[in-house]
Amino acid sequence: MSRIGPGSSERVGGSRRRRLGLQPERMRELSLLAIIVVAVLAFSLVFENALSGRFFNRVTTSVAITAVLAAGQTVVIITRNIDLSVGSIVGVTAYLTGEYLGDHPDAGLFLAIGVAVLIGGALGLVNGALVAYGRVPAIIVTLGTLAIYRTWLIEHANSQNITADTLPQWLDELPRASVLSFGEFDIRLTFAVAVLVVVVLQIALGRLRWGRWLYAVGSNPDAARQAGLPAQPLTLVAFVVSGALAGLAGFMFLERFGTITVFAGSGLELASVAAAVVGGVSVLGGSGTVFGAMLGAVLIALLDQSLLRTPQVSEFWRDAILGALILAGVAADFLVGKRLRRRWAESRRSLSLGATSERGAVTDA
Amino acid sequence: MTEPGPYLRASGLSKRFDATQALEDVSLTLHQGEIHALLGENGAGKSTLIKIMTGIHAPDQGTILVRGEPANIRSPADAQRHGIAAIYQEPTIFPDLNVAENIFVGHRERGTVVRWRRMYREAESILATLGVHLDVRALASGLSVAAQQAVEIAKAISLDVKLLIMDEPTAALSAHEVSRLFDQVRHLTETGVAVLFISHRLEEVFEIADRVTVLRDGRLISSNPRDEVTPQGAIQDMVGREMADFFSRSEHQAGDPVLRVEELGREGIFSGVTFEVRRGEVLGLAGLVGAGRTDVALALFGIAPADQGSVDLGGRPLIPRSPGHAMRRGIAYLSEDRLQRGLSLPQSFTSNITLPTLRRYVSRLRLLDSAAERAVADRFRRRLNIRTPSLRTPVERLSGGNQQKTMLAKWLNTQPAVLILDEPTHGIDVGAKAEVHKIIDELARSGMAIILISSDLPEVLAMSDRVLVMREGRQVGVFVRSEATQEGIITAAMGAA
Amino acid sequence: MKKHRTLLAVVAGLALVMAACAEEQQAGGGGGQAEAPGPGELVTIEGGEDMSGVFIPKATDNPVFDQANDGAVEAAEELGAEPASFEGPPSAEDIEGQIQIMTNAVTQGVDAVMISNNAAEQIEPAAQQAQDAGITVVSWDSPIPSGADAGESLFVAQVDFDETGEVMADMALDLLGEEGGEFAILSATPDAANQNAWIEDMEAALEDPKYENLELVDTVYGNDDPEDSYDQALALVDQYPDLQLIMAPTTVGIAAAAEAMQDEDLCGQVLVSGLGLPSDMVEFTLNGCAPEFALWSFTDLGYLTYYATYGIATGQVQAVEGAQFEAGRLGEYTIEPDPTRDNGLRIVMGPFTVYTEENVEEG
Amino acid sequence: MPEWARRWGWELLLAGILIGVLILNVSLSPFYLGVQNVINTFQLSIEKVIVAVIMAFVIVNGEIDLSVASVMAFSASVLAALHAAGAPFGLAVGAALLTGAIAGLFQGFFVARMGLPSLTVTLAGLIGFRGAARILVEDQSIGDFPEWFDRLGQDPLVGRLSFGLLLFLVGIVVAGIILHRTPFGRSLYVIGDNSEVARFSGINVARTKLIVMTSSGFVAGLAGVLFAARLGSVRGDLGQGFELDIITMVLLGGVSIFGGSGTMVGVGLSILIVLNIRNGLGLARFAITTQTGVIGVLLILSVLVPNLVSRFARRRHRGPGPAPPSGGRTTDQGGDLRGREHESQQATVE
Repeated sequence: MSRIGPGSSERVGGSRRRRLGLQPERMRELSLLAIIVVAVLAFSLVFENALSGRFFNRVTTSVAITAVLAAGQTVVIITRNIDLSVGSIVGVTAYLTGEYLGDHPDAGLFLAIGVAVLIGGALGLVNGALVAYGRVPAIIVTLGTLAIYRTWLIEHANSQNITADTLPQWLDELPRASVLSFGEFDIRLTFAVAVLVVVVLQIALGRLRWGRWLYAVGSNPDAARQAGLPAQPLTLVAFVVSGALAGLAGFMFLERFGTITVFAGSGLELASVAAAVVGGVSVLGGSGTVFGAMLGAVLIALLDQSLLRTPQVSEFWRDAILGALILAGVAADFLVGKRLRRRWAESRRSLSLGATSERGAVTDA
Repeated sequence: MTEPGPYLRASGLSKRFDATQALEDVSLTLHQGEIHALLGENGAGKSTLIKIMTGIHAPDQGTILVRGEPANIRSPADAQRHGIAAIYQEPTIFPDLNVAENIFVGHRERGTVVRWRRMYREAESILATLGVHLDVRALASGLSVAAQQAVEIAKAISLDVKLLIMDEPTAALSAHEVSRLFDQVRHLTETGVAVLFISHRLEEVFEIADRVTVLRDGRLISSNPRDEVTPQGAIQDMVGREMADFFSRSEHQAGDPVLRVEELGREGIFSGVTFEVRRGEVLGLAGLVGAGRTDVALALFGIAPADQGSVDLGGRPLIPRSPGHAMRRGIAYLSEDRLQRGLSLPQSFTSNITLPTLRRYVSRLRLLDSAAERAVADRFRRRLNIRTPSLRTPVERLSGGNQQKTMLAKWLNTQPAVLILDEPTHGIDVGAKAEVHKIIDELARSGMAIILISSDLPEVLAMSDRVLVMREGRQVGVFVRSEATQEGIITAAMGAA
Repeated sequence: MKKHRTLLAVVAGLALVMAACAEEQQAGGGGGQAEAPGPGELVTIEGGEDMSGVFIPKATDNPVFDQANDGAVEAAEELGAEPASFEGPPSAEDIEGQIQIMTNAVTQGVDAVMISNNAAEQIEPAAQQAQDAGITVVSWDSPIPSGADAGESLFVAQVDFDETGEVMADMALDLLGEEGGEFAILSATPDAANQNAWIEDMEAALEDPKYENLELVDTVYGNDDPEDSYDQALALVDQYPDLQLIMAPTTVGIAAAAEAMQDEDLCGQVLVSGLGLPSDMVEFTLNGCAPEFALWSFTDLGYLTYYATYGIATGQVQAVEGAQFEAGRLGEYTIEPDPTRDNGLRIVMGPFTVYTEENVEEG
Repeated sequence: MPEWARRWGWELLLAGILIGVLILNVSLSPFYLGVQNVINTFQLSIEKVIVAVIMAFVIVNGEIDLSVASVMAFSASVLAALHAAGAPFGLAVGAALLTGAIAGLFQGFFVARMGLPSLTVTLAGLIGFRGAARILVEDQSIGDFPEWFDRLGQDPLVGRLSFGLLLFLVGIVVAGIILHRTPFGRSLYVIGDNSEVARFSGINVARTKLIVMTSSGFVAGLAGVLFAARLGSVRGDLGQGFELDIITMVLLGGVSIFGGSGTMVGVGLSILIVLNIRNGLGLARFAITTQTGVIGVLLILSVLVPNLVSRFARRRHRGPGPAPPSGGRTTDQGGDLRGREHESQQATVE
């Protein structure tokens, strides 16, 4: 009868179930990969050079910024929060870093990145403090700071743009720098950096104690408190990471576009949330991977770039498709979740034959 | 194995919340390897005591010594450092983390990097010492409550806990799961862990405890080795009155059948439930928690509709599709979960009472007539003797017993033919309990058909005309009042021979 | 208590209605409309009177508009008037922003509004309201479509729009040579009135046999957004392997396209030209990504706008066809009907400057 | 604190702030006083304030609708596209209004029937409906509406009140009555506080949420049509970013972001505050972006201040009433708002 007693060695979350249990994330990533491949093939029928190295380079360069942002966004969403301010943080850091480089042409690459990351991290800290210690919901805080940071930038810039000619020469050459080349296919430095960020974060979230705690806090905040996890500092850290990565993205933005207006980066907050959600990061917190978010970002960039090159479909379809993708992502997330809950209920029944179904039964109804 | 001896000694603990003295001069000693049961009515101060020990509240007065050293426990983390951990009725697991992570998540000393393989190995070995076999890589969201509780105990072991506080850990478990849990607890005490065990189920307490302590009104009433305590004595200590005071049921005569239920069932939840309730009759639904009693009620109330069998209400067939539908046909259901399903806490006393029947209080323009609402609420306030500062007071400011009566008023106001009461006296004080019983009796006398779901066996026996017993989703017997005994019902409910 | 709540809402609502219905129309301010000389006479605009004004750019995020404001401030100082308040929406897509500023200007009772209209007809009700209140409304850079019917007194055009098409066609010819080749246009937004007029004009100019080898393959829109323009430019290159030139009649588009070509090492292959701001383009002109482009002076445009507006608002100039006036250092102008609109008057400022590596650093 | 002060504390505070803002405005700008300015203030934001009224319903109901600005653009685009395609204008208006309702219904389906969080669903809507608008009008500006339509949006209808303003004034009064004086309104509060309680009280939660989300879409669509009339033309980016002002108006009005509390009087007062702040700053020649930044600050403060106040109050005064023998859970976590004391109440029962 009992399946967890000493006499019975039957496994409650048996190995079959384990594969099913852990699988959703992997499944999600695999299916995203499949969708990406199918999309590339489909677009290759529509316009010529979808399989060319050149197109590959276009997609990878344009995905770099969103992928970095989506990685940061993932960290925040895992803790059951959201960061809508990243678009403005990108703008502020791109602008200020550009200004800094204009004033200090001798500053090197790493110093410039350091400045950008520091500024971004500081802005993230403000968000994090308000959410973790002020206990204002993240959506409110970051909707507010989205406006506030942008306003500050506009005031600060006094309608002066950062232009390419004020920037040091090495910055101009950065977008063309490749780490590796296979014929026409380049791995551009920016893309390599984005991949590096994703890999590092993926490992950190998977293997660092604090990484697992971030999942724990998002998965069950009450339990996290009872387990004595530092929930508030963790939330703060998540926002700082997101801000710092937005700062890095701001630097990438600067080196890519050269010209920075006070509206640089606006709208990227939605793209990053979209990438994360499409990539299987659960908006309920506690689950999802940075790698999935990266795939989400790739899919979105692929759509963007392909639609620009598909004369039959106007590029204006982009946002509509993006909205549909998010909805599909969330719905898939929930259907999986629902199945899990149902399985849970079943396992409870099989354990105790009708015992404790009182709660389970209602949630199914 | 550690030497037995006092692990924690609390002396003179007091805690005050505004006007309420939650705890007054309580002293308690918990020995290693001993299972110490803590008994008390709701509001007796058990939770406050636990919260002080786990660092959630600070005591106003008193000291705690751990292993003879003064301990300043200010946070759950402090408690953890002193080897104190608590397990609650609803396990606090992380559904998105796997079993091994759930066991080790609170560990701070395990380094910055998670070493998965070692963690899995250690998790497996801890679970093995408990005699539990779980896949340590499975996500916790897929586990049963019992398995989750096993994970919690494993977590406590992994933290090298020296004092494990278990707050009603058996409330959501089946009988078999409870006995497995007790095996696990005994494993623990053999290694010298002190256990503070809180339960409302006396039989469990007497089965497992080495020592029984009773709190009442924030004071320690008695603390004796189990062998020197009898259930009756413990109950008297808890309530301070004779048991006979509680239950009153006047002479009465049941009328015509109102509700007839035949072979009712819901796939995978419960099946084969057949009964009828007459006017003026109280039908008790007994069984262990989780035996499917609430599921029957939810089916009748249209929350989780039945998919087998038939229901006949007042001579007409009824397939309740939704609570609104069931209500319109004259069924009312007072939920066991007052806070999550019963009352809207920030809403006023009046709005809570009129909530299901709002459409009755509209004027010509279909606007709410608040005077009429208040009149009704006031009537119930007097009739049920509900103490509320005003009719507009949010119910969150009422005491548990008055909240419970408010809920009762809310459902009585729907003027139901059949009133289903699910644990109507759960978590309220003794005085309020007696009042509720009196109300039930009056309602039955006035001709209402009542289904009473209760885990409190004496209550069921005293109040019911007939008792239907369920076990594991099935109906296992119906006892008429004259034949019903505690032993008979328990035997049926537990399926024990 | 509930009753009170509703009552309060009703009272609040009623109070507002009553406040609104009562009270008379607020009197409009505006400069004294003295007897103005008729058409034909040359008026030299002179200072002395004060004029309060608002100078509204399409957006505050584009430096060209700052230059325009610099010109306006310069003019105000010459005329001894208080410089106009420089207020604009944050982005050119923010139509409501301009409407709000125009509406507030009425409330503030200024004498004149100088606006570079960032939309189409949307501004007209507010402009009409302004004129009704006695405010002189002059548009510059981008006109109000209904002109005088919507309260506009005058449009100060930067260049003759007919000239723009030819200038662009000439630059294309110059860059691609006699043998010609494929080129594409990267514009601002599809509804940007100026750009559309210029593109139309260029297409007309291309009919001339001397441009017969120039083949316009596509027109795309970068929405005056650097990132969009950048992506669009690259998409053009991918889509048309034989593309040799991107012509961008917008300062944002041309800079973004040049940046994109530079980033992708395409400068030798695909050239960029169009209308650009010298300070944005120096680098690309010198390194050959955008060897040649054109623009007019925004500073002068602002200067002229202020002069013309001042003349009209102080009654020295009548906003009628044929009126002539002298505007400080820029010399003489004659008000003429605007051929691009049904009922609008305009003055045309003057020629393009074509920038190459020789003069770009001075610009 | 007397009962009425406790109950109306937030509204009183808002009234105080409003008076402060008015005084400040008068001192900042000599142009401020004047009926036309009051009318202009509303007229310039008429779409926002109309949507704010329905947004109050959505948030009281425990949901949020981030998509309103995009739905406005979508339905206005339907109007414009149909008009440009030569459809009868009345039909185009009808279709536009229907579009808003359908967009709301669509999102409502996911929220109410599938139980997805409205935050995400409407975030998808925010992007998706904007995209749909762009598909319809691309980057053009479509105008040339019939004269009467433009007049409806621009000219006064009764006295000096435009159609939109009248609609708003009538709307907010009706909305206040519905919210506070009807069974439907009461059920919104209960659902927002605890939807299980509502369900167990016989309220059809899913249907109520569907109605609210659909109404939100419909009103947003209506606002989109009004916007088209006021501007005389439609572009795909119409209304972009409006959600900031709209949500600020509602939350500042004292509607809890977690649902279940707030009054229409509060929302009305906060609408006046937000409008007057924008107006005052505009008249005092602050840039539009500054105004947006100020609104952002206001949004955060409208949640932060009550949080801090209630935390402070709780520290001084541990849980009111006969509450907790067992005390409240630690209050160091969770976004509890404005004395909703859920936590300490939880503890009333063990």
